[in-house]
Amino acid sequence: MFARLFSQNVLFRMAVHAALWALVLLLAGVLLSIFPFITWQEFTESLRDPQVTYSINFSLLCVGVSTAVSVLLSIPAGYVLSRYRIPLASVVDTIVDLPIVLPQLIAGIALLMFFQTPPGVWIETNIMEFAYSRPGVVLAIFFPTISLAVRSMKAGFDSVDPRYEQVARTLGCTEWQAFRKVALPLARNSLIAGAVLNWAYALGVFGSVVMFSGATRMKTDVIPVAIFLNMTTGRIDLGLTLTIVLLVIAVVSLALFKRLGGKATLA
Amino acid sequence: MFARLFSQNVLFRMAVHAALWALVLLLAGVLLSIFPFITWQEFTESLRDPQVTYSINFSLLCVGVSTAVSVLLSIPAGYVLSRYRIPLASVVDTIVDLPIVLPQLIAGIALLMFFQTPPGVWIETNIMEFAYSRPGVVLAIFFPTISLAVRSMKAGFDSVDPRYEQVARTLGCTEWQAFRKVALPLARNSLIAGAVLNWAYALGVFGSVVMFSGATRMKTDVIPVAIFLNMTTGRIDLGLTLTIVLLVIAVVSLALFKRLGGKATLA
Amino acid sequence: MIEIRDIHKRLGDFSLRGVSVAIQEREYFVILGPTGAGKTVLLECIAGLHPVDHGQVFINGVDVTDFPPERRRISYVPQDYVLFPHLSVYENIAFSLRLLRWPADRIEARVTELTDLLRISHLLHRAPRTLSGGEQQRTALARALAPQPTALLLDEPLSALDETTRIAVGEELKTLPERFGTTLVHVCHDFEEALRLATRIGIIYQGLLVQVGTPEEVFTRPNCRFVAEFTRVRNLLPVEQWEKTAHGVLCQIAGGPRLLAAEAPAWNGPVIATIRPENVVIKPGSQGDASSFSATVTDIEVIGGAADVVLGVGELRLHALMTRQSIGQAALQVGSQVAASIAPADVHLAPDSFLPPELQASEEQQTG
Amino acid sequence: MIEIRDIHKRLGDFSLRGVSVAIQEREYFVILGPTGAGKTVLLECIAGLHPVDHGQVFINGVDVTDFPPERRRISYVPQDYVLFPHLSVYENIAFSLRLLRWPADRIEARVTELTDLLRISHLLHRAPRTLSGGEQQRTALARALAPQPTALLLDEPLSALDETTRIAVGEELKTLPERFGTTLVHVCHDFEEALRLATRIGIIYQGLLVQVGTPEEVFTRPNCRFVAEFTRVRNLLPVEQWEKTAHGVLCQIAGGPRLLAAEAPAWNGPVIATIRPENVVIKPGSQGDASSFSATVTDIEVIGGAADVVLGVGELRLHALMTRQSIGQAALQVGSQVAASIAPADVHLAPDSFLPPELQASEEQQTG
Repeated sequence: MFARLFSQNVLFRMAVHAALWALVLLLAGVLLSIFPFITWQEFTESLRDPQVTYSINFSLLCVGVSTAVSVLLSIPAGYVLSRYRIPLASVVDTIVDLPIVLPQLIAGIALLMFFQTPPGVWIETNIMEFAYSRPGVVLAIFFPTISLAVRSMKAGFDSVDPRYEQVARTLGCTEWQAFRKVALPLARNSLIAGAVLNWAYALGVFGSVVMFSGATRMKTDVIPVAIFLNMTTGRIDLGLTLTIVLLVIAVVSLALFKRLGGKATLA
Repeated sequence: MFARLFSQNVLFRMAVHAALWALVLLLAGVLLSIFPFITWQEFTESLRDPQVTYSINFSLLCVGVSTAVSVLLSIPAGYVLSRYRIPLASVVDTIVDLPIVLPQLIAGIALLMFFQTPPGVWIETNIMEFAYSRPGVVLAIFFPTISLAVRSMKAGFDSVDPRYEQVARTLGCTEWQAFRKVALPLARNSLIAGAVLNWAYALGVFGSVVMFSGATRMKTDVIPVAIFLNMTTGRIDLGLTLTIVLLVIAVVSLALFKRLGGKATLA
Repeated sequence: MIEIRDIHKRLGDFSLRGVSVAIQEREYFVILGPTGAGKTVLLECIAGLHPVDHGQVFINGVDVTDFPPERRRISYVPQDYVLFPHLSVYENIAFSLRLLRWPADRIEARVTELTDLLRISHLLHRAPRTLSGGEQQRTALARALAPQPTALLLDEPLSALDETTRIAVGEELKTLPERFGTTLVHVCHDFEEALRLATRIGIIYQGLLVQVGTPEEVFTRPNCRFVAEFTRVRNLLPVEQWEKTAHGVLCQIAGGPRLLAAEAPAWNGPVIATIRPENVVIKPGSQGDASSFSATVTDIEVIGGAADVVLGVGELRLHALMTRQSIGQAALQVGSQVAASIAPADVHLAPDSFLPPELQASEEQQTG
Repeated sequence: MIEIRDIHKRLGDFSLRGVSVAIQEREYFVILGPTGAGKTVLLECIAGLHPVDHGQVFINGVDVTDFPPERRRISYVPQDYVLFPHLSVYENIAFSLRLLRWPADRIEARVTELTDLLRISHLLHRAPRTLSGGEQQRTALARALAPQPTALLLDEPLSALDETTRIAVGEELKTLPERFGTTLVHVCHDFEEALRLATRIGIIYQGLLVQVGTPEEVFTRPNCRFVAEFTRVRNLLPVEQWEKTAHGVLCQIAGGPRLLAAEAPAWNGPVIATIRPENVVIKPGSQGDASSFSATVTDIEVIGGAADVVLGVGELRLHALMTRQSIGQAALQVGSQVAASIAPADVHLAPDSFLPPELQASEEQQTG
């Protein structure tokens, strides 16, 4: 009887752990199966291919700009969501989070349509062309990634007890001073983690770029677009090289995010 | 002097709120610009188009199967992550979360490559064909969406104080009974929310399906693939109709997720 | 001086319902009440951390109701101190002075002065998380005192400390108003702590300020049943009728003896006599003088060095507190006949209502 | 009977370091100690919620060290009760009986019996979140008692209740061992609560079980400085030397008088005399009998009904606890000359070490 009860607990633990480990092995196994199909020599040679270097450089540029704008916007937006009561909070919350759930494709289509509305047309004629042009890639990357940035910045500020700022207020800080001298330094690591995550996530944006900027070689081909073009035109070595670059960046960034104590809560 | 200090606080609040509201208006404005480009009549007519109905039905089927498998796997996996100490926890955590950050394209390529390794080939010849075939679509959807499911199920169990289960144990429950009679009913709403979110997110998977299953009309065209095919071949009304369907589903599901008190924490 | 007038504030489950009180300069004022009474909300309203729903706050005669906290010159020390973890002890204390743009040498002089007085000058370069509870407390006090605030608000300052440190820190707090020329407002839920430290006590319950007075007043002359129970007056005896006589106020206790009280009640309704157990004097034997009445010991419960002796007087049960020693000397045991007496000054007549009659009305309005 | 032998367990910041104790059937055993001493960890090890790092747990003679909690027949009531929010009061109480597959009528009978005894039968269909603190407590007790456990483990059962309910629930807890034939293990940090309820007390500090004994023993005969301070013995007087005489043990207090103690210390090293302030007897005037010594009142601090009278005897400071009344009768004031005496039975000789010498060794090993 003791043995039966004992083994019931062991069986349960084995069953639930099996589910997790099956998942981990499946994910790891599938992702690792990329590596046998390219040699180190092919990999290093491909990295010197002008199309590959163009897409890497262009990606870093677009993603850099998009991440910078995202961070500048998401720090104050995340702070508001973490600290203040806002009207229509649940509607705002849903709109801000929408791009996480929304297919990137739809973000691209929505951008495309926006630049055919009167305000969009005005912008394209008077300021800058976006659709199917290089500056548009930044927009196409920004749009689906901003939510994750806001969520991780909000989580960063959530991790700082607001009473630090309250005490700072009684010691003479205005709201801005309390933000700059207390909230910001205390949330620093989480905010850096959020920026890193946003950057890595932005590097992988595909659907909205394809839709809004098109997949034109040596023009709008950020890394994922270049992967798509190379894989579908049979340049498997170039495609796999870029795939591995993205995979490594994703793993390292995610690990860094976790190491910095970053958090992003969709709730 | 009073006025100056007072207005400093007001200015700060205005500045940070402006960032949030700019973001909200930008997102809402861009997403809403889809609607002027299709009339109600075009919309209802397009919904009767056989390509559209095929892609909706096929999507519901594939996403249904994928979500069911995800839920069955992610509930025990989320429970383990929430309740037990596991070896290599940080590695496991990073692997499980990887598909959230990883471009979907890469998930598709990894699947493609996997079915060219010996175990993959064995499965394709002896069990079922996956690459470029309908069953593969389920895999292509499952792979990038499982992380969010695990995260939301883990968050669901995290919201249940483990002491409920501890008390249940002292009252005679085995671990399985404590899970079934206490943890599961207490986490119920969060778990349903997680399933809803997973379902909505799965409906939008594009990159990995395109890569792993190809974009073949009336075969592997789940809704996002059908949108892509229609938009690029000039069937704008069909494309926008499906876009609106996905957009509405995403909004409703996200709102439901929040209403049910769901949570998904990447940390 | 801090004066608050008719403050109303709802905040989550807690609310204040018309609190008015004036706290004098250099006073050690303790706000005392059970958990959930709204004590912390009151502090935070004084500090300006929440806008009030209704009412006014005056500091030194200036209406600061609409002032943000940084304009009020009132320092707040939360229960767990909330030292800035990213700053050293020195920088924590200098925080407000840097905001005031004091020159570096003046800041250093002030920090040195404060840390010497509070005996933490050896900790200046430590990180707050490495300090003990008592050291954190003193650092938080130094930080709060640095800008020479009008008042210091302390939220349960002793409750996070262990038993031994608590008494020492309490003694130190007591000296702050005099040493630093500051007013202290201290929130706590422990009656004995309040007695030990306060110059005046305000008792708060469910958002209402029930009684304000010196420790002596609150302790010996509760103004309602709630205060009497909260301050552990164990004998609340219903008075059937009372009349003024030459010797004092003669009260007929329902089902019990007649007692003489020193003062007549200030109110017209039903009255109870509140008598602290330590003021019930017991002599063995049934023979007493005119002012005593005879009683039977029905129970003796020894708790530590003291004992709760329960007397039966007719249908009445009366609690007397005695030291173990004096029980032994008097050879008391259950069933002993004794003569009990209570000095008129120790018999206080309070309204027979849970809250003071004037608050009871607003209470019923609220819930009814 | 619950017996634990040399339990070691590290859990986060808390640890147990070789705890052994035997708790008898139907005992009301209180585990007393300051916050962070490891009290809850000890309870959870008895309940089987954590595997121990080393040592054994026996229940009624059976070694249950490797048993999962569901096999131990020990019920656990956490500090905040942890009632199942998705079940009614009835279903909470019936929870364990359904697991045992009792027939519905037997379950109903048992629930009725328990809820009648605990006076909550009117609450059966309520949801736990709608109950008051005291009602939740009683529901948690009924749920824990339902399967007739060998023992009930209560973690700080009174600390979430307000002052008034606390005393009533305490009185009720005290009767549980007899009424339900169960052993009670109650964890708390409040010395007076332990005194009031326990048949035996185990004092725990930093994971070490420092002293075990009846309330009387722990109260009057602390085995080290820590226990003496924790139980608020205020006079810990270093003994220079002592010798047995015909009348008892004659002790020379360092810088103070000679005192007579009833019992010789059981240990050979340096010794302190521990004297509770309520046992210091003061008579006005400098003339005393042979057993008294003369002293000067140096301070009187009135706290509520009692006062701490500080006596100066040479360089020594001695605290005496008196009621206000007796201070008045004796007309004591600062500077008064008095004769103080302490009965030999009230002078206890304890080792002059922070923890008992046998534990101090392991303590130093640990930290050294």
